[in-house]
Amino acid sequence: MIVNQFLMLGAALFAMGVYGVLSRRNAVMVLLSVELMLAAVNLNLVVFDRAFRDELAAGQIFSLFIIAIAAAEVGIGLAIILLIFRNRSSANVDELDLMKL
Amino acid sequence: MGWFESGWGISLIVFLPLVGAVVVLAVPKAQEELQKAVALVFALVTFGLSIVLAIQFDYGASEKIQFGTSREWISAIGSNYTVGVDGISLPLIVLSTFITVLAIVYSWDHWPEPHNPKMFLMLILVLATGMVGTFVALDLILFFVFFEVVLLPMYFMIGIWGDRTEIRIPVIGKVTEMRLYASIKFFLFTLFGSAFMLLGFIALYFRSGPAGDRTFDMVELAARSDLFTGSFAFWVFAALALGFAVKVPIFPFHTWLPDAHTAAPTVGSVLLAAVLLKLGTYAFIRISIPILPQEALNWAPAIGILAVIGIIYASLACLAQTDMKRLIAFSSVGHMGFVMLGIATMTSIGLNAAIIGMVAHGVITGLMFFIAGSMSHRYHTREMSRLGGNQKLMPIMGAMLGLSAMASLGLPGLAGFWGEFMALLAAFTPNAALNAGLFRTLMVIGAVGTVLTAGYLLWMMQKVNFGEPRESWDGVDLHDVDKFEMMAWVPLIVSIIAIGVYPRIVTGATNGAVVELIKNAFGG
Amino acid sequence: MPMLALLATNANQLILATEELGEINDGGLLASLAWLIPVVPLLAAFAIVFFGRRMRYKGWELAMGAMGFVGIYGIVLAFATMNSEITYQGAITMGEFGPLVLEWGWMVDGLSSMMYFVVGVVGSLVFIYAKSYMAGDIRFTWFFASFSLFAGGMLVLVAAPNLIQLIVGWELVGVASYLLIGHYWEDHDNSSAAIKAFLVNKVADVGLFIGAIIIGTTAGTFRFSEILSQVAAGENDLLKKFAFLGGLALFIAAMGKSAQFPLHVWLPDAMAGPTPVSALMHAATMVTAGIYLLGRMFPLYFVEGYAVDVRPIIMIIGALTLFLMGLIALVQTDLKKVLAYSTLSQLGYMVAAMGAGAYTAALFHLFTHAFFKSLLFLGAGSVIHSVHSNEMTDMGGLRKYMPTTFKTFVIGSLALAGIVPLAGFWSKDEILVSFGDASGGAANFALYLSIAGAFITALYMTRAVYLTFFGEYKGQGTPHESPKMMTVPLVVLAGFSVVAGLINMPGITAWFTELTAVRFTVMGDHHPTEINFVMAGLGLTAALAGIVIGYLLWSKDAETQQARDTFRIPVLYPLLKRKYYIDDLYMDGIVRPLRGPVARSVDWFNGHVIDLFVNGAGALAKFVGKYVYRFDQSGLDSAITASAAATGAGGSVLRLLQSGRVQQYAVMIFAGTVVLVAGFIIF
Amino acid sequence: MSFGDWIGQLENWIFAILAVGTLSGAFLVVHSRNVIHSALGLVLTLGSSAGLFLMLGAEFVAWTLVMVYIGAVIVLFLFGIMITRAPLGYESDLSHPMSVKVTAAIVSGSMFALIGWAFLDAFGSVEFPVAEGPTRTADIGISMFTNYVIPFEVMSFLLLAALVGGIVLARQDPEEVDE
Repeated sequence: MIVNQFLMLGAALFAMGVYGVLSRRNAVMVLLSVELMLAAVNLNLVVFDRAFRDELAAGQIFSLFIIAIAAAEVGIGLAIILLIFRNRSSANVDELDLMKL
Repeated sequence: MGWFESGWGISLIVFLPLVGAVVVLAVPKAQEELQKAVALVFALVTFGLSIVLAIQFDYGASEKIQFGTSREWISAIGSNYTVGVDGISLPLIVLSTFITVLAIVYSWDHWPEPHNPKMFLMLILVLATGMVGTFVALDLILFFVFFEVVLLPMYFMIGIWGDRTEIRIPVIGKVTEMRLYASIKFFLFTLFGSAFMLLGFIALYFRSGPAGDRTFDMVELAARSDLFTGSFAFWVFAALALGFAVKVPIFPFHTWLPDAHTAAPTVGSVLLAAVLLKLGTYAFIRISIPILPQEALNWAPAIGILAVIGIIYASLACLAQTDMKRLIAFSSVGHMGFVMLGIATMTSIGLNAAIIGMVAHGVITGLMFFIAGSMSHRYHTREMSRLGGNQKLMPIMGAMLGLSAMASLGLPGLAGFWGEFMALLAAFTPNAALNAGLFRTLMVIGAVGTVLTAGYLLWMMQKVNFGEPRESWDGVDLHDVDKFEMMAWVPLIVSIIAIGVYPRIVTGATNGAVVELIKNAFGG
Repeated sequence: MPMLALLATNANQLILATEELGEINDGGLLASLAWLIPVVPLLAAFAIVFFGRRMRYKGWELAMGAMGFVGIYGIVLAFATMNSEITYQGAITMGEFGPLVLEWGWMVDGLSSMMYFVVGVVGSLVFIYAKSYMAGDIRFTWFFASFSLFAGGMLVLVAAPNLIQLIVGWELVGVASYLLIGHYWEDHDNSSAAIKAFLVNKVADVGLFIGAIIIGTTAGTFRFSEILSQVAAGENDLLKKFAFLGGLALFIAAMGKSAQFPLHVWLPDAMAGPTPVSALMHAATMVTAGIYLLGRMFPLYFVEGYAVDVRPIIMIIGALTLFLMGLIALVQTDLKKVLAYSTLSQLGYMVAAMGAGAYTAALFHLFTHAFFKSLLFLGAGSVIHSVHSNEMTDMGGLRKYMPTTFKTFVIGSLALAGIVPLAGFWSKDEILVSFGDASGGAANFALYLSIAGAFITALYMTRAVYLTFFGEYKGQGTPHESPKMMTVPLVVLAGFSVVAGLINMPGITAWFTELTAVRFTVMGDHHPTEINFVMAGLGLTAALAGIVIGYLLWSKDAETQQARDTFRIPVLYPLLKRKYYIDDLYMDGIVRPLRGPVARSVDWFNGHVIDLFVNGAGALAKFVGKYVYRFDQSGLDSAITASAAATGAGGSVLRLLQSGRVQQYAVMIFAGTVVLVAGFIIF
Repeated sequence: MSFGDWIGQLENWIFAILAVGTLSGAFLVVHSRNVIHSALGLVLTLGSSAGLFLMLGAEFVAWTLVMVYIGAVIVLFLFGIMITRAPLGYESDLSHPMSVKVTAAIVSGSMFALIGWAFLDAFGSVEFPVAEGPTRTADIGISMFTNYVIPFEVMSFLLLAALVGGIVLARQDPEEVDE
C-alpha cells in the first residue's frame, strides 16, 4: 500500500465533486456533489493521519468534525432549498438570478 | 547542353509561362480553343524543361547549387538576379510545373462563372511564374518579388471566379459575397505578413557587412550567419517567421485559408493548396534556418507547439464542418502542422520529412480539391448532409475520393504517410540543443492527431460516398469522371502511389542537401 | 550477416549465452525469392481492380492463383525452415532520411514461415469457399480485390524485417479490414462498423508509431535482428532506459489489432462484413498480428533490464479479455457474434501466454486456433448461407438438413473447447502449464481466469451447437446443404483441427517448437518436456463440465430451448448484454462529445475569436481611418466621443461576467484557484 | 515498486475494489439522470470510503461515517428530494447542457491534474509505515477532550445554531397555513 493510491483516489473524488457542483442544475444534486468533496477531504485527512502516525490523531478528529459540520450543512441547505422551492416552485440553480442587474 | 546548365534553363522554366500569358493575351477573345491550346503548350514545355532539369541534376551533389547564375539586377541596393537549384527546391519546382499542367488540363472543360477563359489561363500562367520563381530565387529581394507575384493572380482568381454565396462576416456583421470577403482577407492577411518579412530582409541586409559589402544573397548571408546575434537576430527571425507563418499557415494565422479555399474556384483551390502553401515552409528551410540558425533553435519550441496545436485544432475544426470543401481546407492546416513539426525539430530527418510532406500534401490535397470541385459542380451543393451514396452514383469518382482520403489520413504505401511518420520520428530526437522532453510530448500529441485526422476523413467518406443515394438526385445528370478529369487526376494518383511506395523519388534529391544544410547551420 | 546472439531458455529460466551460432543457412534461392510472397497478392489486387471484371470468373482466378501460390510457397518454406533452419533477410533501400535509411525487405525464419503457412493455407481454403459464398454479389470483383489487398498487407507485415515495414503492413491490413467490413456500405450500420474498426485500430496505431519510434531510435536501427541482438547483448543503456515505455506502447498496438480489452470493441462489430472475411481476417490472421508483434519482439519483454515490467500488464489484460469476453459470448443470439466473442477470448489466451513468457505456447495456440476458428466461421457462414439469417433464434434442427456442416462444426467446437486429442487441447494445455510455471500474482490471476475461461468456452460452444443444430427448425423456407465448394474447405479444415495439435505434444513431438525457435536472435522454447497431468486434468475437467452443463441447459426440446436461451441473471445479464457498457462509454464519453460540442466549439472559436482579431483589425483600421478623417475635418472633439464610446463598450463586455448565475461564479473561483495554485507551485 | 509487485498484494486488490466502488458511486452522483440513483450513489461512495477508513485502521471514523451519513444524512436527502418534488424517474433537467458540462469537466479535470501532480510530486511511491494496529477509540476520545476541546465546543454551538436555523427556515408561517 502506497500513500499515493489513497491520495489520488481522494483527488479524483474531489474533482468529481467539483464537476458535479458545476454541472448540476438541481440544487439538491449540487448539495449531493458537495458531499462528495467533503468525503474526499475526509479521506485525505485520515490518510495523512495514518501516514504520519499522528500522536494526537488530529486527522481523524478533524474528519469527525467535518462529518458533524456536513450534517449541519445538509440540514440548513435543504431547509433553504425547501424555502426557495416553496417560493418559486423550482429547485434549479440557474433560475436563481435575481442578483443580476 | 551548356546553355541549359548556365542559368538559362532555370530562367526559361520561370519565365516561359509569363511569355505564354502574353501570347494568350494576344489571341483574340473568341478563339477559346486556341487560348487553351497555347496555354497548355507553354505549361507542357515548362513541365518538360523541369523534367530535363530533374534528369540533368547531379544527385550525388544535391547540396550544391546547380544550374545557377547571377546577373546584376538592381545594383543600387546590391540586389542581383541570382537563381539556382539544389536538392531542396528541385522536387518543389517539378511539383509546381506538374500541377500547373494539370490545372490547365482540368480547366479545359470546367469553367467557373463568369466564363472568360483567356483571363483565367493568363492568371494560371502568371501564377506559375511566381511559384517557380520563388523556389529558384537565391536573392532575398528577388524572392520577395516572386513571393508577391503569386498573390495577385490568386486574389483575382478568388475575387472574380469565386463562390457567390452571401455570408455575414463575423464581428463586422456586414453581409457580403463570400468571394469578396475571402479574397480581401487572403490578400491583406498575406500582405500583412509580407510587410514584416520585407522588414526582416532589409534588416539582414544592413547587418550583413560594412557599407559596400552588403548583400541580399542567401548563400552569402548563410555564410555570414555569425554576424546575426542577440536581440537583433531574435526580432528579425520573428519578423520573417510571421511572414512565412501566414503563408504556411501556422495556427493562429490560418483563418484566411478555409475562407480562401472554400471561396476559390476549383483550380484556384488546387493551386493554393498544392503549391502556394509550400512557399512558406520552403522559406523556413531556405532562409530562416541557414541564415539565423541560432534563433531558429530558440524559436523551434514555439513553432513546434504551434504546429501541434494546429494539428489538433484543425482536426477538431474539421469534425465540425458540414461543407466538404471547407473540411478539406481545414485539413490542410493540420497537414502543414506536421510539416512545421518536422521543421521545428531542426534535424535532417525532420527537414526531409517536411519536404516529402510538402510534396505529398501538394499531390494529395490537390487531388482532393479537384474531386470536391467536380462533385460540387455536379451536385450543385457542397453540404455533406445532402450528399450520400456517391459511390453508387459515380463509382470511379467515389473510388478516387476514397483513395485520396486514405492518402490524406496517412496510409502507408501512399504519399501522406512518410511526412507524418518521419516528422513524429524526428520529434523523438530533436536537435541536441532543443528540449527533448518537450518534443517527445509534441510527438505523442501529434500522433493522437493522426487518429482525429482518420476520424474526420472517414466520417466524410461515410457521409458522401456510402449509403443509398437520396431520391433528390434521381433525375439529375450525374456522369462519372469525364476524360479531362481523368487526364488531370490519374497523374496525381500515380504520383501519390509512386511516392508512397518509393519515397526515394523525393528524398533521393533532398537528403544530401538537407544533411549539408543541417551540418552548416548547427555544426557536427 | 549481422552479429548473432544466442538466447536459450529452459522451461522456467532464461539463460543468456552469447555464443556465436555456427554456419547460418540462408536458404538459397528459396528464401531469396520469398519477396514474391507479399508482392504477388498485392499485384493481384491491382490487377483485379483493373481487369477483374473482364475475366471469366470476374477476378477470382487471379486472387485464387495468388493465394494458392502463397499457400504452396508457405508449405514449402515451413518444411524447409524446420529441416534446415533457414534464417534469411533481404532488403532494398527505399529512401534516406538523414541518418535513417528506409528499407523494404523480407525475412524468412521460423516465425515468419509459420505465419506464411497459416495465411497461405487458411487463405486458400477461404478463397475457394468464398467463390461460392459470394456468388452473385454485386461487388464480387471488388471483394476479391480487397481480399487480395488484405493478404498482401498481412504478408508485408509478416515478411517485415524492420519495424517501419511492419507499420506499413499493419496499416494496409487495417484499411483492407475497413473496406471489407464496410463491404455492404449501403447500410449505414455497416459503414459505421467499418469506421469503428479503423478508428480503434488507429488509436492503437498511435502506440505502434510511438513504440516503433522509441525502440528504433534508441536502438539506432529499425531492423528486428539488430534490435534484438542489442537486447541480447545488453549493452545499450539508452535502449534499456526506454524499453519499458517502448514495450508498453508496442503492447498497446497489439491490444488494438488483437482486440484486447478495452480496445476490443471493434471486433464484434466487424462481423458486419461477409463471413469469409470474418473467417480469414477476424479469426485466423489479421487479429493475430498483435500476437505476432509480441512474438517478434519477445526478447525485449523477456530479458531482464528491458521491458519485463510490461509482462504483468500483458498477463492481466489478456486474462481479463479471455474471461470477460467469454462471458459475453454466453448471451449473444447472433451466431457470428458468439464466434467473435469466442475469438476475443482465445486471443486473450494468446496474449496472456505471451505475457507469461510462453512464446511457443502462444504461437502454438495461434496456429491451432487459426484452423478451428476459421472452420467454425466458415461453418457458420454455410448455415447463414442457407438460413439467410444470423440469428440463432431462426435456426435449430439443422443437423438433419446440413450433415457435413454439422459434423465439421462439432469437430471445430470440440477443438475450441479443448477436448483431447483435438488441436485446442494441446495448445491450451501448454498455455495453462506456462501460467503455472510463471511466478507472481499476475500469473496466478491469469491461471485462475483461464481455467474459468475453459469452462465458459465449452459452455457457450455447447449452447451454440444446440441452438443451431438441434431441436426444431424455426426459420423461413427449407434449409439445404451448401455446395461442394463450400463443404470441401470445411472438411479440410476439420482435418487440420484434428491433427494440428499433434505436432507439438509435450514429451512426444516438438516440431512446432523447433520451427518457431529458428530466429536470428534465437531463444529457447517454452515447450514442456513432459505432460503436466494436473494442468491437463484441470483444463479438461473444466471443458467437460462446461459441455455437460451446457447439455443440461440447452439440450431439451424446441419450446424450452427458446425459454432457456435467455437465462436472465439480474445485474449480470444486462451487464453482459450491454457489453459492460464499454461501447456506450466510448460513444457517449469520447466520440459524441468530440464530434459534437468540442468540435463545434473549436469551429466557433475559429470564427468568433481568432477572426475577431482578424476582422477586428480590419474594422479597427476602417474605424480609425474614419476618425482620423473626421479629426482631420473637425478637430479634437471626436477624441472625447471616442473615449466615451470605448468606456461604454468596455463596460458592456465586463457586464457579461456578472450573470447572476452562482455556478458561473463557482467556475471562475475554481479555475482561479487552479491557476493561482499552479502559479505558486511553478514559480 | 513495480506494477506486478503492487498487484500481488491482497490488500491492494481490496483497495482496488473499494476504489472502483467509490468512484462509480461518485460517477452516479454527478451523472445519473435519476435523483434516487444519485442519492444511492452517494451511499455507495460513502460506504466504500468507510471501507477504506477501516483499511487504514480508522475504525471510529468509519463507523461514525456509516451511522451519521448513511443513517441520517441520506435520509435527510431523500426527504429533501421528496419535498422538493424532484421527479423520481429519469429526468433530463437535472444537469446543465453539454457546453456547461464540458467547461465543468475542464475545470475539474485541471483541478485533478494539479492536485494529483502535487501529490505525486510530494509523495512519489512512499509506502505506509508498518501498521501498528488500528487507532484506539479511547485515544481519539482523550485527544478530543483535551487538546481539541475548544473546537469541540464551537462545534456544538454550530450544531445548535443549525438546529434552530433549520427550524426557522423550514417552518411555514401560520398565515400561509390559513390560506
